[in-house]
Amino acid sequence: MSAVAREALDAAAAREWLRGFAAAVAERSGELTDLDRPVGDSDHGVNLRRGTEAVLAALDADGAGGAGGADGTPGQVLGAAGRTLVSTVGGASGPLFGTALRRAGKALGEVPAADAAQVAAALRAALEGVVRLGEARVGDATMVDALDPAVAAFERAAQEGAPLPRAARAAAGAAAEGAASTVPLVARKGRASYLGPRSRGHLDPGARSVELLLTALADALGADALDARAGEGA
Amino acid sequence: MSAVAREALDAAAAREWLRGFAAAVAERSGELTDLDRPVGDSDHGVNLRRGTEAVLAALDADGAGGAGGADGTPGQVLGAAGRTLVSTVGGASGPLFGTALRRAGKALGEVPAADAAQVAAALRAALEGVVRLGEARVGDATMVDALDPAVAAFERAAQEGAPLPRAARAAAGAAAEGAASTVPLVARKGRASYLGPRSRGHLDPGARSVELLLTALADALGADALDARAGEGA
Amino acid sequence: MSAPVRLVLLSHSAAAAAGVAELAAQVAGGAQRVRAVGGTADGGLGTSADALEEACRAALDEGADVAVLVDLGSAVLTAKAWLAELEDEELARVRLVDAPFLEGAVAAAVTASTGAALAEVVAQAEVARGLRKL
Amino acid sequence: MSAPVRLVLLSHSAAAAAGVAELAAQVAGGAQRVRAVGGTADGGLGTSADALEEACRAALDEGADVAVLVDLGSAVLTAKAWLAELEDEELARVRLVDAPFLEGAVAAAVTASTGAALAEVVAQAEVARGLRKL
Ligand SMILES: Nc1ncnc2c1ncn2[C@@H]1O[C@H](COP(=O)(O)OP(=O)(O)O)[C@@H](O)[C@H]1O
Ligand SMILES: Nc1ncnc2c1ncn2[C@@H]1O[C@H](COP(=O)(O)OP(=O)(O)O)[C@@H](O)[C@H]1O
Ligand SMILES: [Mg+2]
Ligand SMILES: [Mg+2]
Ligand SMILES: [Mg+2]
Ligand SMILES: [Mg+2]
Repeated sequence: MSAVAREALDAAAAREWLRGFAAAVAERSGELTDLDRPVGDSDHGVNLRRGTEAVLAALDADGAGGAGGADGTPGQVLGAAGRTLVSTVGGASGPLFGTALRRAGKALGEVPAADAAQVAAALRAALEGVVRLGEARVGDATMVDALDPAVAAFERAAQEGAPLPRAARAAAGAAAEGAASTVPLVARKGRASYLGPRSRGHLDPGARSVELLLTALADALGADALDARAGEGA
Repeated sequence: MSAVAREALDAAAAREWLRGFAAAVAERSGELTDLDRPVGDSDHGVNLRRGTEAVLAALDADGAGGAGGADGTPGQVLGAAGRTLVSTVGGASGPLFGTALRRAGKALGEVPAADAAQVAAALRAALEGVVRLGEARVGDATMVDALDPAVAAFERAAQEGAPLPRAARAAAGAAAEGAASTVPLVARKGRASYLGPRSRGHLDPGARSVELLLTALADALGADALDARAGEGA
Repeated sequence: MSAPVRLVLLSHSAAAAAGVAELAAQVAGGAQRVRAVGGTADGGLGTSADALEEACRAALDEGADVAVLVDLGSAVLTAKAWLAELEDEELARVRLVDAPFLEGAVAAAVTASTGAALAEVVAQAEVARGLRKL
Repeated sequence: MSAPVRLVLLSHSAAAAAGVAELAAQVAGGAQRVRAVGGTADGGLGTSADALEEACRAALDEGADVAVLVDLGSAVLTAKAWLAELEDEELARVRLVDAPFLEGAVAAAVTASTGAALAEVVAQAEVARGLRKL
């Protein structure tokens, strides 16, 4: 979690984002797997943890030099992490989260430090990548139910001129609501869809992970520091 | 091969039939497997040999006592062998030959020694069992292409009053012709059918085995002894 | 309450049967529901009617109904030849499923895990036939 | 003459991939045509994009075209995510097949063994979808 509010997503912030996501996944791995029990195959936490640990290892190995290093761009950092997730996760969430990060990285291009509008465009690209790959729509009880409103909330905040960390916090909040919205839904994609109507009544594990991902982004951008400052200013 | 022509199929003749079939399969196992190479999975000889060896072992173990023993009926002998084939062969030919023998055995019922008409009925039942199980018709390039004309030839001979061994020899001849007739056919049942039109130009391995089975029957019934006698008489 | 349903997976390959059983057990949340039967007695590729019988018999003796999934055509023959020997009472408790081996097994396992009856398990497995993946 | 076709079988289970490969190789008359890719790197149930890449790459490097068969939905995602990274030239030489895993693999193997081109191998495997067994 960044102690200061950041005005842009640079490579260091991107790395902090990924480390924060990895830490959240490690902490919540059991919960994620439990969510995957009634509607899936009880491996979502294990899967994502395998992937995020590999991302951490790559960040550590790269040091300050490679794509993950201080010299890299945020686009490179996210792209490399995306490829690692695709390679290592082993479940549906691997290609999906991996594609999200790769698309975000690609959308950021060569910019050394992305502003709110650029991050918004990157998140939109991530969502589009997930939808193109998995073909889920909002309402199918998948991670898209969290990611879609999160991207919309981020864009709205950015358009209204909110500072980057606050846009990220809005996205995280929308992701949480979106994840909760999956409970009454019948799953129409992924393993949960094998259950048909019996998939109703459960929170989708991948939607919860998306919430963790966006919360980690808000934290890495120092949304809390911003809120604290706003609190002081009031 | 029986040195004397038999007038009926009793338990001893049934056992001799099965032993003769097993010997023929052992001798031709390589050829049967080779026939299964271009149109199948190169195991027909291996499959049938596994089955007929198990039949031999059961005949030996039963000695003169059990179903396979001198005290049994030919129906019991064939039924037991059929069950052994179903259990042990491991390929399509197991349930098919097994069903054939079981049905033949069942059709013979309790008769201690079956005459030509009774054997004809048993062979007809065998064919019906194979067709019911495998749903192949004449022309589909399967064992049915050998068994169907063989049964018809046996019935014809029996109706015309031919002695049992001669009816069996006629059946064997018709089976050989039937097997040869599969060469130009496109397989429509069994593994060979996976090849579609490319299955054309090959003799069906199961049809060849049926020829061996009926040749063994003719031999066990002493068809050659009969022919020799006929030759002497002439 | 309907009888619980067990799956018997009959393949020419022991590895294929075991692997598909492993996948089906994972989605069904329990290996006790799925029995793999694969290969010949001497370890080759083929189907063993004896092994099929043993697996089905074990399930029937526990009071379970049985859905049998098969891989290739000759496994169908093995299964049908065995079924032909059952008495009517048992015959009603065993169903041969007309479905793709892996996809049908997974669908059947998911359905069986909900306590569905044999007819429903079979129906859901048969839906897997024709389902698109892409 | 069209390029030879290799099959890559991607399953969540190493045993399922290996078993189906064994069946397919038997009908195709040769194991060199079929590669099994199953399980995660740490031996669990899952799909490894790296292992998929390695198997496909080996075939492409030999000058063969590649038909990829997948077991469950998430294997489709793994395969599609990997395909999305290929350049056009290679992309044209790899096809993801919309077919049941075992039945499609056997049909594809038989077709490939006749020297058929990739499009024909894929078409024959996809015919396996919807085929009845009983
Ligand atoms: N086609 C899809 N589109 C979008 N999200 C999907 C799709 N399939 C699965 N998911 C997401 O993936 C999550 C499951 O991930 P995980 O358990 O790691 O993989 P698996 O289902 O292969 O075991 C689901 O909760 C869902 O959010
Ligand atoms: N449905 C069927 N109806 C009749 N005969 C069949 C059928 N399927 C296969 N056969 C016969 O079985 C023979 C192949 O036996 P075998 O090689 O032992 O079994 P598999 O094909 O299982 O390897 C074929 O040559 C054919 O005569
Ligand atoms: Mg899962
Ligand atoms: Mg999984
Ligand atoms: Mg064969
Ligand atoms: Mg075989």
